[in-house]
Amino acid sequence: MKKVMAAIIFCNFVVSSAVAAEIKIGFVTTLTTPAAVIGEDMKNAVNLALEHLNGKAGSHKIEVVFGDDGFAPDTGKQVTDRLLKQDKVDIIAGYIWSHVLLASRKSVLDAGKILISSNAGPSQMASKLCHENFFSASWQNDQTPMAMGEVFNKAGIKSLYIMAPNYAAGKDMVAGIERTFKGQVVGKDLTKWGADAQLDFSAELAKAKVSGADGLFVFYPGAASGAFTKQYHQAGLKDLLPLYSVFTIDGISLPKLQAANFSGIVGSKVTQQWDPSLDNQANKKFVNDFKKQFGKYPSFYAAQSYDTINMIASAVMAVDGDMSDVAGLRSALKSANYNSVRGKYSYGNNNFPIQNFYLREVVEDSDGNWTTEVVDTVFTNHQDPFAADCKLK
Amino acid sequence: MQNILKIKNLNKNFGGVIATKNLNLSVLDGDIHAIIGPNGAGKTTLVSQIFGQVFPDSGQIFFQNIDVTQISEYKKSRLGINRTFQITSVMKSMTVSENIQLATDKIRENSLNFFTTFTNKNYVLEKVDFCLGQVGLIEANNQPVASLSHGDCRKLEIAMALASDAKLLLLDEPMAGLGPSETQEMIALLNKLKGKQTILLVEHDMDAVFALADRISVLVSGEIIATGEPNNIRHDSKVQKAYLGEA
Amino acid sequence: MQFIKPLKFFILASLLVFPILFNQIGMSFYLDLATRLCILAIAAVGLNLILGYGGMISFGHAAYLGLGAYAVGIPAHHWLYGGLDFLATTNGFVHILIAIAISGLFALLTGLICLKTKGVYFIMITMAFSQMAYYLFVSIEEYGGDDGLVINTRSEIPLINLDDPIQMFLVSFSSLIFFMWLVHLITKSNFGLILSGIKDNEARMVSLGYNVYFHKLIAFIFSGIICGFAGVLLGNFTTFISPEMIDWSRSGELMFMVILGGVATVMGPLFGAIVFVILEEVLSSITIYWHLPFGLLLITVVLFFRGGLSSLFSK
Amino acid sequence: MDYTLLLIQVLNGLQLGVLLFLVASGLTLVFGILDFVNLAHGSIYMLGAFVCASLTYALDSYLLAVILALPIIGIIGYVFEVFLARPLYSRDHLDHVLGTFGAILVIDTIAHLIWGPAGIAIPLPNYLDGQIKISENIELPTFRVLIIIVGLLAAFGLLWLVNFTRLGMLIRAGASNRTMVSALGIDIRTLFAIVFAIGATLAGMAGMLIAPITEASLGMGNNVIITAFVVIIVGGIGSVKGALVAALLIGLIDTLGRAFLDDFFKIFMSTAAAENSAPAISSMSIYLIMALILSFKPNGLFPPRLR
Repeated sequence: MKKVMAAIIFCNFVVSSAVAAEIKIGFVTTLTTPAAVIGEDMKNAVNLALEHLNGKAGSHKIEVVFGDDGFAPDTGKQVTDRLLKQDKVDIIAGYIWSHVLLASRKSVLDAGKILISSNAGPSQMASKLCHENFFSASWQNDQTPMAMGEVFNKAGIKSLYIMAPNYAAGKDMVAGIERTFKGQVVGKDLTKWGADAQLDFSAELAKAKVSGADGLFVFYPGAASGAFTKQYHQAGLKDLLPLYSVFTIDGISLPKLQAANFSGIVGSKVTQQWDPSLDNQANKKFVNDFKKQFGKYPSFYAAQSYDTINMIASAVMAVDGDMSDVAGLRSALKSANYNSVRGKYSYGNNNFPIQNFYLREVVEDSDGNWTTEVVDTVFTNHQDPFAADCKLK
Repeated sequence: MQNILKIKNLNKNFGGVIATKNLNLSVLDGDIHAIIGPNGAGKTTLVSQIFGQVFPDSGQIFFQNIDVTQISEYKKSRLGINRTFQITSVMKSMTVSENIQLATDKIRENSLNFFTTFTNKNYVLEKVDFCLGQVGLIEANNQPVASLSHGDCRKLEIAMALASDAKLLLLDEPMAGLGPSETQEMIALLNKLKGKQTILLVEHDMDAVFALADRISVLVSGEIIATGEPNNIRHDSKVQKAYLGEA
Repeated sequence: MQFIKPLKFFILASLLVFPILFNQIGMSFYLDLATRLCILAIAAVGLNLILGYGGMISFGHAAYLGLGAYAVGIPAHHWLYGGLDFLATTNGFVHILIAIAISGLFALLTGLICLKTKGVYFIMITMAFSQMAYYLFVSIEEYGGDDGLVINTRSEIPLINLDDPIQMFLVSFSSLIFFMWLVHLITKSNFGLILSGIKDNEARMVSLGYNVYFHKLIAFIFSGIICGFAGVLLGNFTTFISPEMIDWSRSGELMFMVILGGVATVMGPLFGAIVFVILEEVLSSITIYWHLPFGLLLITVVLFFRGGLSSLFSK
Repeated sequence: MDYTLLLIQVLNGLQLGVLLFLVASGLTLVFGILDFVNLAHGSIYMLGAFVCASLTYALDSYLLAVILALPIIGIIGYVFEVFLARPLYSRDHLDHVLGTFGAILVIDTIAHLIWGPAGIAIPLPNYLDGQIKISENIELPTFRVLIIIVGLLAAFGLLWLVNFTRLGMLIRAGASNRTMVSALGIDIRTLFAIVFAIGATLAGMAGMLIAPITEASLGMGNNVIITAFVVIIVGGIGSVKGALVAALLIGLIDTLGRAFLDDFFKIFMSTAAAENSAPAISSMSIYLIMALILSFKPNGLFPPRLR
């Protein structure tokens, strides 16, 4: 016991004396459980961003400490506390999952630090729980399905069957689609989520099939996406019940689906605020180098993580490395004055982005790999519907 | 003398197999009353019914004139019927003393005493010493039961039965598994109790039974075919035919 | 009959002094670690009462931790956001009372059914009930469902400020000492003697005239209440509660703390919690594959150190 | 109610049930005969899925992969028995739980190291990838029908093995009386190892059958192991027949609960409340059933006669 304690003290002194001059970013993501596939993509993108920055923001070295949330809110909160108290990071970023972010939020904000979400955008944190020190580098959960609802209206789809996991983001996605979709929702299933998520959807798909809906709208991120897509394919629903999804078919699931040859999904459409084919300098560099280094297209998680690091770097430069100047950091972040891979965007009063949403289609690229490309712009400079409920000006 | 235990017209069926058939039995207060019978005669079933682990199909059991037929096991024990088992059954991980403490009424009556080391400590410890003295295990007081020999475990069981102040003690084959010398010790021990303790003795060892019993009942195929003093039983023709003759 | 031997006293003293020392030199993280350790150790002490001393292997004790934590979270939630006025409070004593009442009631109701079964059936049915509690909280949207509930205000207790990490730690530490002492007393009492008797030979205890079912039920309720209290501390410590904390794997962790430390010993649960929490912390900060050495260690302990870690000390 | 939908859901429940049986039967054999609690049984199910996935890509054939993977899993089960299970037989259940929990952590992490965190999708040959028309308006995915058939065949095969063969007789005898089997001159250790390997193979087979539907993924074993335990507890530990009945019962309850509970709840509560509580209550249903059955039959539906 004493020895262990002594060892811990020793390690801590060594580490803390070596890194005193650096800027430390805590990055919370999922590195274990099947959802780690997302976490690794994000980690790769973060490391790529650091490489592009030469590990520096101006003259200040940046170091990223990764934390594993284990796909569970309480573990996520625990690891956030550790990053704050043990690793003494200057800023906390990351978070794939809305419920993990909601659980961890208080620790970071109570410590007076800046919190940046690289993915999760729960409605609560856009409205009554909004905070001047919290920024989203992604989107508010409802926005992407809202864009999808708009697509449905244009395409003349009258009735929908909806499936999503039963957690914060799943509920937001459902709410989002219902916000803009003008037709009728004929059925809805919320399935078990978390470390032991439900992966066999036979009962739900059978219900969807007989519901007589014009389309099936789903949200199954990460490891569940492959399982869902396969079962949709095996159930022979392709012609009966066209599939529309958000955050389900992405750079992570596409290579796997291609390896298993589910050609049915080529041509399917999704909405997103970013796409590898977006034509801007930052995006081209990011996508090319990512492909070169990791042999596949980056996912939107990767794009947002890449943005997160660049966004932080821009703020660090603005305050010239003085991380105690929280007000300075805040105004620098709020200006979004960096080269985002999604192109130029701005922040609303609740610190969520006001940005474009695109309709993307799954295609085969010139090398024969499956990817997506932009076919239409659904929303231009779209702000999330919760901004008005946030007290911030 | 009066009856301490009276059984009236007891019947028990196990899926068509008759284990107890119209059985009547009276045990007199203060007696050592033995039940003998060939294997499969229904001795164990009878003991289980008296003690409450098995309930009879019909008939009644009276203990000190109280109908205890349908009373559950632990409650019968509290009324004063105590038993030992064919296969030694003691708390092996505990000490000899603790085993006997658990058998005393003062521990049982204060079973919900959570926070103090046990009440009536002196009373209980004196009782432990007394009972261990009776069976000659006083030396083993603080030894773990696991370290005792088989014979000593059987003695411990008798000591536990004594500690419980049982009015009726059911001894289910106390000589089972004992060597010749240990059997002699056990007989001597039970002899010491003769007259002080009512005992219902179920036993295979005929020498032991005839040396100890005041009265003997013979059980064959679930029925009592004879009850009487050892000498009468020894010379009873029915018994000789059904049991001793074949043994 | 000595409650604490010198070596053990030394360990307890270190557990008290070092975290505070670390905190004073700016390493507040270790204070948090020690607080978490104390809280989990209390739950392990509670579980040990029935698992170690009573031989009832409960695989569902995380449910009581959860119930205790929700007993803080739900009143605090209503206090902040309105609704259910009779519940809305931040008074710590009320939280503790609710936790004790609810966990006691849950133990009573489930115990009535669980204690009819034995062995592995008992293990599984206790797990089934805790899973039901898990899904119950998942289904209550008002309290966050799957996403959990952020506890915005800690329990208020006169003279004590739980927002101060040192006070939070001291409260947890002294509660741990109190419950270790309490369980020690119980196991040395008549009731404790009877409980050990039941663990050893249930049939014999019945024939000695003990109402075994009733005594087991009492121990089961006691154990649940201790874990419920630990839950109150846990809720105040993490300021967040989610159904995930009730999941069967958490019950498993509690069990492992007890077995790792050594069942039916006063210090066992504490040793188990110390080793568990520190290993988890040290290993997981080294590698995300920390489950591998951790698993190997568990297997090694089982195969080669029978009787858990406290058997190493008692020699 | 729509009877076509009901029938489809019953078939879906049947499919879940037979998969549960494959996992639970091995568990109940090992539990009933060896008196060994094996939490790591689910990890073997997961290994079955991963090994099959790797082989499918290596051999370019799902069927060949399954045929080759089955004996591999059997051998893994045998090795597991010799090194971890055997030394623990004489210990109590607590040690079994702790040791095999350690094994879960080790096996899962090794799988993470070998196959990475991403699941592996298994492509099916075309003739298994379509749908079968069962009647005018009932269509089921071919592969799910195949699972039901294979699962039922395995179930009846196992029942036949246990009830009508010499090995089965020894297994049943070993469950009730170890010394007697030893007295017959049978090496009880080999018998136990064979039982263990059979159990592992069945669990691995379940993993291979589910993988083309849900992918081979980390943690899939831990999801199934608890449900499998519920199955053997409800069925009665050691009873293969009980495991079959309970697996089908629980498969049906789980599937039908997911399918119809929200519509049922909507009868007496608001739509929003029904949509929120139905998923949780249906997940709870199997535990409710277990608690209910155990409170009336504390040793399960088919308690073994001798223990």
